Amino acid sequence: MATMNIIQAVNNALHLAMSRTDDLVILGEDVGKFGGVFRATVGLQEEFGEDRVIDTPLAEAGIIGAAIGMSLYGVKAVAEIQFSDFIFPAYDQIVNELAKFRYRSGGEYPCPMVIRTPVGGGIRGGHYHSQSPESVFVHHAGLVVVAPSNPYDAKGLLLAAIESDDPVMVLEPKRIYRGPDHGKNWGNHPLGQVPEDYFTVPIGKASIARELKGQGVPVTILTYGAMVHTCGKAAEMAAAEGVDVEIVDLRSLLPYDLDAIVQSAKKTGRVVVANEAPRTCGYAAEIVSLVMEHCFDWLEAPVTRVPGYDPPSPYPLEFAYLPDAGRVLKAVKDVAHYA
Amino acid sequence: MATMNIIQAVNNALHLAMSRTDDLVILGEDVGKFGGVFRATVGLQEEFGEDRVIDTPLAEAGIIGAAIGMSLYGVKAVAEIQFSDFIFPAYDQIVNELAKFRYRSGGEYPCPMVIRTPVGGGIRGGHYHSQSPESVFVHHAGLVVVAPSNPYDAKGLLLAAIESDDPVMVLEPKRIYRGPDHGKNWGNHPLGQVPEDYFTVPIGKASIARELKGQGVPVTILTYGAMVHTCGKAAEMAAAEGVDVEIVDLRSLLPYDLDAIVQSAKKTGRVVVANEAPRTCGYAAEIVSLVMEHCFDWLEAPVTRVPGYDPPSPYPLEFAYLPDAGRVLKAVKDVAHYA
Amino acid sequence: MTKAPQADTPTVSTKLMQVMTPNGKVVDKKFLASMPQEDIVRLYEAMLVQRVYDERMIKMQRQGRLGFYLACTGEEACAYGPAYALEDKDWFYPAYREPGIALWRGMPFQAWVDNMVGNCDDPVKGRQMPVHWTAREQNIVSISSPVGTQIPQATGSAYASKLRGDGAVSICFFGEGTSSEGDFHVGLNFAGVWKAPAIFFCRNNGYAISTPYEKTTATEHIALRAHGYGIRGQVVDGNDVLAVIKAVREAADWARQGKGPTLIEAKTYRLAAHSTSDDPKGYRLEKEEAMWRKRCPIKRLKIWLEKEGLWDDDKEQACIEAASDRIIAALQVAESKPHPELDTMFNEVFADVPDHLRRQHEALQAHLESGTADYQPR
Amino acid sequence: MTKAPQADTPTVSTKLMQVMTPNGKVVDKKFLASMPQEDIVRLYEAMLVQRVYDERMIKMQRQGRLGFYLACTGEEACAYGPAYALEDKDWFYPAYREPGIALWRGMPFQAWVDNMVGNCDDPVKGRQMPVHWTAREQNIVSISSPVGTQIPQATGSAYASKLRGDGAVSICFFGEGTSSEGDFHVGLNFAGVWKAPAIFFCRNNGYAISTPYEKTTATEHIALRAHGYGIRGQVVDGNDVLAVIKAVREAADWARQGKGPTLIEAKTYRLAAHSTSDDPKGYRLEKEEAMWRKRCPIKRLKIWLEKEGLWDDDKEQACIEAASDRIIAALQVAESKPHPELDTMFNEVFADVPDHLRRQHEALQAHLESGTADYQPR
Ligand SMILES: Cc1ncc(C[n+]2csc(CCOP(=O)(O)OP(=O)(O)O)c2C)c(N)n1
Ligand SMILES: Cc1ncc(C[n+]2csc(CCOP(=O)(O)OP(=O)(O)O)c2C)c(N)n1
Ligand SMILES: [Mg+2]
Ligand SMILES: [Mg+2]
Repeated sequence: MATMNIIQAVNNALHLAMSRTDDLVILGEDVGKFGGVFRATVGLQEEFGEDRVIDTPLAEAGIIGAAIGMSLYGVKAVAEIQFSDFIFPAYDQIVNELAKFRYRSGGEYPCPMVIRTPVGGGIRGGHYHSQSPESVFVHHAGLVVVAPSNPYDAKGLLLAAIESDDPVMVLEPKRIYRGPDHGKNWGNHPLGQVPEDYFTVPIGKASIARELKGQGVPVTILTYGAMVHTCGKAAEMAAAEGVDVEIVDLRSLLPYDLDAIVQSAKKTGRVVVANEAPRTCGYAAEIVSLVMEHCFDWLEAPVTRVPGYDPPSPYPLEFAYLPDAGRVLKAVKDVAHYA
Repeated sequence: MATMNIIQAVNNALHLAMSRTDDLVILGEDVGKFGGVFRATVGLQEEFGEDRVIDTPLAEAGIIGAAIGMSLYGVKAVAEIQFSDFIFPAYDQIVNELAKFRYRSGGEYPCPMVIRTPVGGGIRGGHYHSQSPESVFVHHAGLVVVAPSNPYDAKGLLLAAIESDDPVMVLEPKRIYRGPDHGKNWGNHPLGQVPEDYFTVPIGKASIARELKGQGVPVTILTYGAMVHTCGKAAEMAAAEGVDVEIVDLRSLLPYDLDAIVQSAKKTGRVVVANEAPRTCGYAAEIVSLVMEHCFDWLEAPVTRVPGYDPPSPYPLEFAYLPDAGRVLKAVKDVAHYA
Repeated sequence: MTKAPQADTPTVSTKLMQVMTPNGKVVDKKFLASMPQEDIVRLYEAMLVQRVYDERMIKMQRQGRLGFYLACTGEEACAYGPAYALEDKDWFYPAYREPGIALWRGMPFQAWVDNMVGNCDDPVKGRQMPVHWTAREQNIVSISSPVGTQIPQATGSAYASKLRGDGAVSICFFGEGTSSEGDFHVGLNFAGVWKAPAIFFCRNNGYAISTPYEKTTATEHIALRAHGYGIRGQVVDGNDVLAVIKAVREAADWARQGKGPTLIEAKTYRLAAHSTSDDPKGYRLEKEEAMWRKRCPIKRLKIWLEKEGLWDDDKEQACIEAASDRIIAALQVAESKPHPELDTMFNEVFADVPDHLRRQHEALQAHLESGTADYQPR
Repeated sequence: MTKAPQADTPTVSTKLMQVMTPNGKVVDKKFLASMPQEDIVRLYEAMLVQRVYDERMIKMQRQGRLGFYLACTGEEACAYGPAYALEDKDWFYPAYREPGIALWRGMPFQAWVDNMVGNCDDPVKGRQMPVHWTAREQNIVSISSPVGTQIPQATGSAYASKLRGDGAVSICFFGEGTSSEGDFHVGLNFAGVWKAPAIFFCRNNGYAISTPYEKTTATEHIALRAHGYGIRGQVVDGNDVLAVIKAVREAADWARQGKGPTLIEAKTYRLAAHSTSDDPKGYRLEKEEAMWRKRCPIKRLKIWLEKEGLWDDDKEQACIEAASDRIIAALQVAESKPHPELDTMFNEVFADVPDHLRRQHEALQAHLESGTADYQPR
């Protein structure tokens, strides 16, 4: 066991994976000599050489397109997109090509590979360094999408992604990359205790980030990524007001863990879905619909979203824009006291 | 009044709009000499010249990027993307640029323009000529998205789009482009009675495509585009089984007509949302969530989606894949008889 | 600042590489001599057969027996040439107008026809339109409709083969219209930096559907773009199958020597309509078509073969009839086969079928059994 | 097939255009003579002032007073040259490293500084990071972070001005790293076909963050890409403001004559870090930086100005001090202003605020009033 932040956990995972096979490469803008703008790939080029840790030209469509070709050929790529805000030049390659290769080729050309990209706000990046675009990838079948919230999951999910036979997008919560109290008032992001050896976290399984204490009105929060910690803080505040919160950390956005969602929703009958992405057609809408479809008779209150606001994130007003613990708390109390 | 199909209505609208100002251009692949692969722009280049009706090189990012630049300069563009399946090379220009220009420039550089693109299946196009990608555009604030279901709305909404001060995407339901019974068993798509003169249909307003008859269990269907007709057929079948269906044709996907949605949902308490796009994170999920949030206490049954299946559309199995009247009927009966 | 050119400095040649003129006159005797005569006959036959297939399929489509077809009439040399020139281990990224690659390299003929119908034996399991086949055994990558996406992918495969040191080359096909897409640029630029063993084969057939070359780009030759990526460029007569073979061989040698990619521009002409959904009458002149018909890749080879006594009208007739019978029979077989199974709609989206797709599959199954479904299985 | 070159056939010149060498030696007397001396002094002053601003701002950022900054140190000539060379009616599409365009063309200085802080008077209303300003009055289009998107947009503006026949030119700036994006390709290709009055100004400063030129592309000059679009190409010494002016003027003349776009590649060097988030020590050598410091665009002009008696140390000192005082004062003013109003988060997303955004605005308002919000207005 070692104490790691998410960046260290990612870096550690990449070192382990690269050591296990020669048919694995890392590519992206500034990932080599510089070690990535968030330093997630530091030391890898030194250890594995320029041929396997590649500083690419500045072109996301080229990064993903080339990674697809490598994967088809049998060399798996872990591509880094510097910020998820810059992934859209590769959108066609991802949703029309990567997502569909196995299906459209009758199974002849599967295309397993990994895309790592930092998501979310809280680093004063303005609206071009803060986006949370998960729903526009989840919508296109063929892509696995995971979103770790802590160093342990960041490592375990990344290694599972690299093992997977599917293309996997790993959405890394950049505002908690470096451990506790990065950002403002976001609750605790403890450094994680992470095994140094190889392990995986199963894709498609949620985890319970906070269990019911048995005191007060029970409420479920379904969330993921950095928001898990914001919700944790809200849950503490709610406890003081007689509301007992279970937090389900979805971890895997597609496939999602329907059992975990349904189990918690049926247990409490009161559900809040919290995420950072814009509300309209965001991932939270899908979760609301799933709860509607599978738990209607159990619901004591409308399933309530606490998502990001729709407009692009502003700069100095960022901390008004991002869903904070107070907003989650309000929704939790609203559903707890709904009558 | 004239009898028109959707293509003719679109063509007629473009002729009228182009005549009203010199600062309007049409551009896209094959839109000029050939008149577009669906013939929506036939005759326009002859009338308005090659400078204003432009056959572009084959590059969607170029079409949208250049159209943005024209619009910033004060020349409005109506860009055609040949199939919405091919819009993704322009995704970055649309969601990171077009959608955000007014906001990010403090209002100094608004960017009103129009993107017309055919959507949906039913023409035996396989999964690269059948997509319905509305949700991945609606999710990015700044874009107006409309989806006509008939020749009258196709003309009126397109002219409203051209008048609008916002960027507007017009999603044209290609399988009913040419009038009745195009496709298989899709219900009636009557040719429309359309005024030949200039008129607009207001953006942001739904219409009632079928009213309650007052006999049987009342059910609301919220839908748009080609599915309006599929739902019409389902409604007729349902009537025979004692279910009274109101169909709300949303017409405008963003902004959406919340009043119309809420009014109908509260009236019936039983709601089906039908659309062609893939289920997971599709537009229907947003509508379900809105009904959840605004009508919870009125609901007699879970709001039920009849969307497309998630995988890419197949070719010979297309008519198994697309939501047909039978699937809508089943959902209607399920919510009608929910207890 | 300019360095002296080195032996492995890539050059860009816009001189039309030719082995044989449209009149069958040999202008590159040395290259011709290097080609086994029986191979030339085989190539001729294959192209002729392809022409027959295309004509028959278009007729079938008109009769409503096919949903869609897209011919390579006039451009046969651009598929059969490269297919012949390269090795078994090499990888192919076709566009949609190179069936010849598959047929030459041994994709089962019936599988190709099954794909046109989308039946249960279609290699892509009825999941794509006709003409979007795949052939894993032959290292031919799955075709998709969005044009140009295959270009950076080919760069990636070429890089992977370089990393492994297996000596394979990846060749990628696309039209001159497609060369306007951003993917062209990123694919070639990455390949240049990586000195990837890739060949980018641009079929310049003058049109992108209705859009003529001069509306696609203002450059005289697509091959000139090689300058911008520091890679080799070569213009070749795309209607001269021997010249195409020569150009591809040179490019493959260059690549295998570790010197990087080549952009080949093959000048040709789309004698047919873009596809069965198109009619060129609206946008181009019969005169232009007639001029290019004279430059037909099959015709010129025939003149030469006949002169050499390697071919005659009887052989021609027999070849055409056999091809015609073959394709008609294969289509009948294809039509007699059932649709793909329902589960092909839900499996192979992911490696395993996830729960949410399993639920969708079950719902569809129940719907079909309910008797209210539009779809009737065949 | 090759046509005789015509008077208006675009040419591609990779010869480094220079007016003045790094030592201040004049190599193009004719061009120099065409420049009013007082303008040269003004240009020198402006570049010197810019250098001071950049240095001060970086310091402020280190002190935590700015969230982010990005300097143009060493590349001042690439902004001030074009800003000087073009007319009021012309349109500018900057990247993020050309503040000089705004300051030269009359964007209010305080507005530029307000943007660094994102206060209520920031022209973009605090909606973007520092360095992403806009200046409508000056025809300078809003900057966005995603690189290269402005390239096809500039083509569109150029086309619109051609359509209107107003004689304006659109100029677009981007780095050599950015020239790898697909948008570069589509933007230049469209401009070539349309003969749009556009100038594509590529600042080749050797690096894209940490990525050196040789990992960006294998071509010797970005300007060579002009071949692939049938447009003019010109390499210029980007550290020679007079040469930059000459190159841009020639390109503008060419464009205004209806002959189409030019791709200008300005060879320069990013003396600073990429931004305040970067430290170049990890990826390049001090030796290289030192070599380029000798080629500094300000230094060479100073040598010449002093020789001509147009500048001296006193003037230099006074200029630097005034600039330093000015920016420090402006930053203090900027910091004293409140944040933008809350409604800037919801308005100007659309022309009118739609209901769903109005509801979101109201919810936020209520949340802030509840006392549980993280955010505290300033
Ligand atoms: C991204 C994308 N945009 C548009 C289309 C529609 N389309 C199909 S083929 C074609 C023309 C292609 O021309 P070219 O590349 O010259 O190839 P050719 O058909 O001449 O062989 C177009 C516009 C598409 N398939 N993909
Ligand atoms: C589409 C996109 N990808 C990545 C980035 C991150 N990024 C910002 S600047 C930069 C390097 C740009 O280099 P260059 O174009 O040479 O301009 P320079 O900074 O040298 O002036 C990168 C990779 C971005 N802003 N946009
Ligand atoms: Mg073509
Ligand atoms: Mg640079």
